[in-house]
Amino acid sequence: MQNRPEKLINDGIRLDGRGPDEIRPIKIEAGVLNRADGSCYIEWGGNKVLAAVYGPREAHPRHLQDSRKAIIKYRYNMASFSVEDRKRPGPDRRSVEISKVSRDALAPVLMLEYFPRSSIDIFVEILQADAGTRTTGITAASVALADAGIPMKNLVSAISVGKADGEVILDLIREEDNYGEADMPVAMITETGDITLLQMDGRITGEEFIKALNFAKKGCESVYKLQRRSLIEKYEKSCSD
Amino acid sequence: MQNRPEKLINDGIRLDGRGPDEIRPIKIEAGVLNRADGSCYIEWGGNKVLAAVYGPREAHPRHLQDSRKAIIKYRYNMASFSVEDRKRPGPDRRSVEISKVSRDALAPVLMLEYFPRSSIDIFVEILQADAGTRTTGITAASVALADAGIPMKNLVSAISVGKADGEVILDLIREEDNYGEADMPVAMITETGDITLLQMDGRITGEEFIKALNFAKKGCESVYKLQRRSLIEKYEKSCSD
Amino acid sequence: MQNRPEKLINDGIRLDGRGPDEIRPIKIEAGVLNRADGSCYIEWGGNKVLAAVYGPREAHPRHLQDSRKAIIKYRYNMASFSVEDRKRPGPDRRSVEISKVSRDALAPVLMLEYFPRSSIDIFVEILQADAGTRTTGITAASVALADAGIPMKNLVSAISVGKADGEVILDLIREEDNYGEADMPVAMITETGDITLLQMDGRITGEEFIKALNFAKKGCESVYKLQRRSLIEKYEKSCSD
Amino acid sequence: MSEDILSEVRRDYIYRLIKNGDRIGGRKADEYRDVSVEKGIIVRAEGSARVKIGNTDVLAGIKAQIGEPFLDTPDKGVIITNAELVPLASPSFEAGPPDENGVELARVVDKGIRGSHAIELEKLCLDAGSKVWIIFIDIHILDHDGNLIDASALASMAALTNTTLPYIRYEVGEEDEALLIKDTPIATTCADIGGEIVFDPCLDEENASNIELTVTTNANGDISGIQKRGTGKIPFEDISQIVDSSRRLAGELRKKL
Amino acid sequence: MSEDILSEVRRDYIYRLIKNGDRIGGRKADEYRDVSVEKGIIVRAEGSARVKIGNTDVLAGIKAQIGEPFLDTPDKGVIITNAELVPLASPSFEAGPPDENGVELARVVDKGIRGSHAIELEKLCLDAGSKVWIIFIDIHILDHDGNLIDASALASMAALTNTTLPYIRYEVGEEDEALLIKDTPIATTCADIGGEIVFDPCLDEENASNIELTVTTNANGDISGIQKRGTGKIPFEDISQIVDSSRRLAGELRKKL
Amino acid sequence: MSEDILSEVRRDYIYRLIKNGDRIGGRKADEYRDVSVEKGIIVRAEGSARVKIGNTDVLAGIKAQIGEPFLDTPDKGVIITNAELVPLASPSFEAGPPDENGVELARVVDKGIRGSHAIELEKLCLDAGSKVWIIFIDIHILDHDGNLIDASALASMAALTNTTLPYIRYEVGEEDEALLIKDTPIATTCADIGGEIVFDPCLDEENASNIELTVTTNANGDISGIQKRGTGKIPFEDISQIVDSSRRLAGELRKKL
Repeated sequence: MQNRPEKLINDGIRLDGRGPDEIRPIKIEAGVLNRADGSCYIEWGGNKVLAAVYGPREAHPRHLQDSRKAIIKYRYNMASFSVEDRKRPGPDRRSVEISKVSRDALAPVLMLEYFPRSSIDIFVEILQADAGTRTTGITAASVALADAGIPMKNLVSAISVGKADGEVILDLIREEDNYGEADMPVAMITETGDITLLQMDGRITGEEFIKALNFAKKGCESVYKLQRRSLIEKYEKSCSD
Repeated sequence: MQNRPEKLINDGIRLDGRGPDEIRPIKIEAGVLNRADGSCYIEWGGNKVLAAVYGPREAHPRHLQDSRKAIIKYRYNMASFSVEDRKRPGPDRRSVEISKVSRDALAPVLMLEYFPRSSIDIFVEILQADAGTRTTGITAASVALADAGIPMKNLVSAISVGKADGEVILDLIREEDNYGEADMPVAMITETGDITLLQMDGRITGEEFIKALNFAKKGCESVYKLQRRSLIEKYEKSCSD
Repeated sequence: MQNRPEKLINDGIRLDGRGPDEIRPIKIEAGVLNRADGSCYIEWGGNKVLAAVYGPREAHPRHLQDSRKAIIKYRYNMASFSVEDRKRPGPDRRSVEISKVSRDALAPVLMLEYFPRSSIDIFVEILQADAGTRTTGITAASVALADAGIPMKNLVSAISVGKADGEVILDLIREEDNYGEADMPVAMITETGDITLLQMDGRITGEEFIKALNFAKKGCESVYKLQRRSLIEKYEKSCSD
Repeated sequence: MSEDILSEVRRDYIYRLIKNGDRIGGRKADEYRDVSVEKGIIVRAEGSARVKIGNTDVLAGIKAQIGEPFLDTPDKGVIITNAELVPLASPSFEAGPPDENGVELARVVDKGIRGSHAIELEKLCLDAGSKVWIIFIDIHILDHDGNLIDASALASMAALTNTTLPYIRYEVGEEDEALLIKDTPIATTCADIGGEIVFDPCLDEENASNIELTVTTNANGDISGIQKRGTGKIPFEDISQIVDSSRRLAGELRKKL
Repeated sequence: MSEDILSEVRRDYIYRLIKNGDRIGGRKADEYRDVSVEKGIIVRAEGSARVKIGNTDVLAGIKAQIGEPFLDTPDKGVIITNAELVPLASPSFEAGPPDENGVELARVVDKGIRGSHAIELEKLCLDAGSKVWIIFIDIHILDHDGNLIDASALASMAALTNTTLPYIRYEVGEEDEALLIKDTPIATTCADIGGEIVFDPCLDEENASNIELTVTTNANGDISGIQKRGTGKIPFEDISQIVDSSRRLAGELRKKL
Repeated sequence: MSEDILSEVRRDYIYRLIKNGDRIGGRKADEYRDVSVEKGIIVRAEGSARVKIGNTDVLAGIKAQIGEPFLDTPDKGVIITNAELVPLASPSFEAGPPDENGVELARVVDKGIRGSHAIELEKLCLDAGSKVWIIFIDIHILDHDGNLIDASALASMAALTNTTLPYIRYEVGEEDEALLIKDTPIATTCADIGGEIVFDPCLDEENASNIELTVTTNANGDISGIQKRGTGKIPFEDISQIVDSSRRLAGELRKKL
């Protein structure tokens, strides 16, 4: 429906006024839901994402149980009204893949062997989408896991990098995602520098790839600080309640 | 396809010649099927409805079992050829809702705690439809439950009331349902006056609502007599066999 | 899309040059897959069919287990690209029926009582289709069962007969199947003369039926020899490895 | 467990009866239970019929719609046959989309009608390539005491002979027209019980048998469908005699239409 | 097991409280928890609203599309209401297509709006028989602490009053237009707990009750929807008083729109 | 249980081998098993290829249809990639719609082709907004011994280079035309086993690893797809060396096309 803007980047300035390696405004709030064991709400640019964690609880159906460790379930779900053209409810191939890679992005930091036969269930709802929903989801899920008190070695932070109008850019918006040349979501354990999610759609040169990866690292570091701060605020608030 | 008749009610006389609070001819026969534990066939105006009951039998899959009482399953199903525009086989949202409220309409009279871990399965097939199929189904299911020898405190009787051409009417036909202002199915335990199903679609005033409710009560009383008679006939027949 | 050839049979000669009771070239190879317990690949005219057998292995889900004997699962599946108009992946009514009758065609020769609570799983993939895929599949599955070392009383051999341009013919090709008058797949235990699959689509006289049945018997005898030879070749090859 | 034992006892009983040349209800090997055909009972359908064979009870309804033809047969109407083995009819039927038994039942009935050319599909074409009659044959099993295929096929044919195409409702003609029926395929089913062939098996007999053969024959004796079912095998030489009996019994059933 | 005991203890507690004329949180029998309505929070949607009733949290979004009308109402637009009881909102919700509770929730909200004629479907027709607005009301439950129907119905109405039809995006007009709302149906739900009627039951109260009644009333006091839920029964004579209370409470909730 | 122990033993064995700089079959860390590509084996398909990498065996078939373009790309053809992990190929595959592994496999192949612009979608447009070629890439796994993605991606590209669009059959042209291929993206996959990176992991190696990285590179060395799989993590500094090896190995595999 919408037409492609003539230029996505103008003299190094992007459509929303950012430079190539700047991130959008991000607001993270931990512990926003009552029913869930842990939760997190993030507004990240035009994205509005809610994550909830239930567990560790008995895994069911029983044949899914692992006698040596907890299993993780991860469900990435877009609300029907989160995108311009209404999304039909229910999983599609894209959300199945995103759920899988997001689950694997969080697995490395979870002490799963503490909870045999259990399930740690992570639900991510995309209420409004503006590019980078899977990385926003992982970022929110990581905070929600901490909020639920699930034993973790570290937080996982995630952000998208990519390429538009020939330039490597950090934290794509919708237009850059739709009309740009490449999109590369990355999740990291910032403290150790380990990568837990890496995907790339589109086409880039080897050099651009390295540059993008470094942008992502820098971005994840910023995200990590906001995640930590949200947990501190939650803790302080719960103490003062 | 069909056009709305100019008037649904003419000088207090409805399209099929009835007055506002008259019910259609009803024929109830208990024990019409061989395989089922209990059954009932009803012709109610243009409705032809068959109900069968199986159970109490072991509830399966096992995770549905309740260790304190029997569960009830209720499946309302329209035959493809029961309506003018062929109905696709299988449940739709309407039949899912009707099955739920019908099940709950019968629950109050069943001694479920007698049969822990069991299931009482009720199947209602609408072979021909002419408005009021859910109430016909509940009425038939109630007789089929008695025919199956399931311990019951009472029979449940059901009928639809509503509003057409500005008048409150009892036991709607298809045209009144399609082109009228409101449809209100009601199920009752006639002997105690307790209501076990109450729904209303459409729009009515508070006064009309009270009037409709009283019509329904009167209607249910008539239905109750026919239900009892069908069971007596079945009993007499089985004695003389 | 394609048009019907003016004549399917010309002076007793069929479109591919065969006489009425001749079979197409058939190549059978046993033991072609590594992962499966037994397997077989057949090229039969324009058909390319792969069969694999797994088992006896524990039947699951558990409620399918039979405490007295093994169950057989049979899945006939057409690859999307096996036919001119792409087939949507997944079972349709035709493949459900074929799977059922094929399973029953093999059941008589299997010593199922040797393996209580087990499952013998047969998977048949039609990679390219040119009429007679179900009989090619049964023929391949029979060899794959033997290759898997499943105890069998006999091999089952299968072939299609039918009628086109008024003549009874053996081993139909696609055009004869599409535009002919009748198609009759038959499976037999050649050594005993017992029939284990018999279906007929179309219309034939009683006399034609008897003639077709005799054609089928003759055809199955030829197929049986090729099945045996493929197993001998496999055995010799495995000895020389 | 007790159910298993019970069914084994029942199987043995049936088996011994038949071995002695006897049958439940005293029937002969090639004798059908009472057959009744009641047409036109569903006014909402374009055609309908209820068939009872003994305690087996089947209702078939015909609905007609206007729709597009298949791409490869632009000048032909469409027949779609569907069977609902609703759980009301038997404790062994489950709710949900048709399982393999339901699919097979519908397909055997469908192929018998189609093979016989009972309905001229060309006559169902209103506008080649764009507008044809789509005829739905919906089979609803009400009570299952064996031999569902014969009852379903008979109910379907009876319903078709009772069908009027609603030209007026669909605004494609000025008069409704009866559906033209050119042949009357009849399915007859036999079961092999311990080597004996009995026709019209009741449910207990079906459970005691591991092989059934359905043969559909036409008014002139042609065959328009065969289906072997079950995990058993049939001796080659038995087939032609079964077909002959099927043809004769179909002749009797045909009179009920 | 421990969960069973816990829930029984909780039920008993609720029951005793209410028998003593008391309620969790000190509410009166006909008193709602805090209700907040926040509109227009999803810019991607044509309309949206988030409603909190106590800890219950529901988001409704409206999407509009151009499509074909139903065959039997060629001159009317279409409303489709759908509820997602996503597992994020409650440990008792499971992923997958809506179960009977989700279906009932959506249908009760839908019928309340439809019955009230809040939206004139004729006004949604762009070209009779071929082109109408299809309005999707999507209800997304975020946090479940009971009384989902009232929260969902309120969120849906609030979102509709906040909806602008995207004429420009669909190239069917030169200006976007606010959706015209002609009435404001409000659903109010009560539960019977040990014979006492309490409105706006929280989740623990719902679990202690086996009967709920939802009544949807309009600005002028008319009723545009009733739904009894649960396995219990309601004395005939109680009904009219419940309807009166519903009407009064709806008046208060309506002010939040 | 015994299966669990067996697989642990196998994992340990693989692990020790690799720690000693060795591999099953004596391969080097960046050495592929034997790779064979056989094109054009399914005449019913518009294009096809069978690829074996060691014991892994994959068949890809291309079907073309005429259809409507997507609304937001009216002047472009459509590519749809689907993978069938049929239970014939592995005891761990189950019948039914693709699970998350099947979905991921198809999407990784699809995105590699799409990202590389190997197929000019504009060239597949016959009539903007109404008529375009829809190209189905169907991947059929026949035997699973690890590294399905590389085999599937190679089979898909080989099948595409073997594809002729059936203009005549669809009556949209007077001659069939070979599908134009502008680049040859090649996927290469490595696994991390105890900190060592090995390419083309066989099934036992995959089971001993908890991290795999697939990199798709083009003829000129550009990257057109990356996918990390598995529950492990990759040190930041390892990535660029993996990409370099991938590029080099892709060059060798490309010669097989």
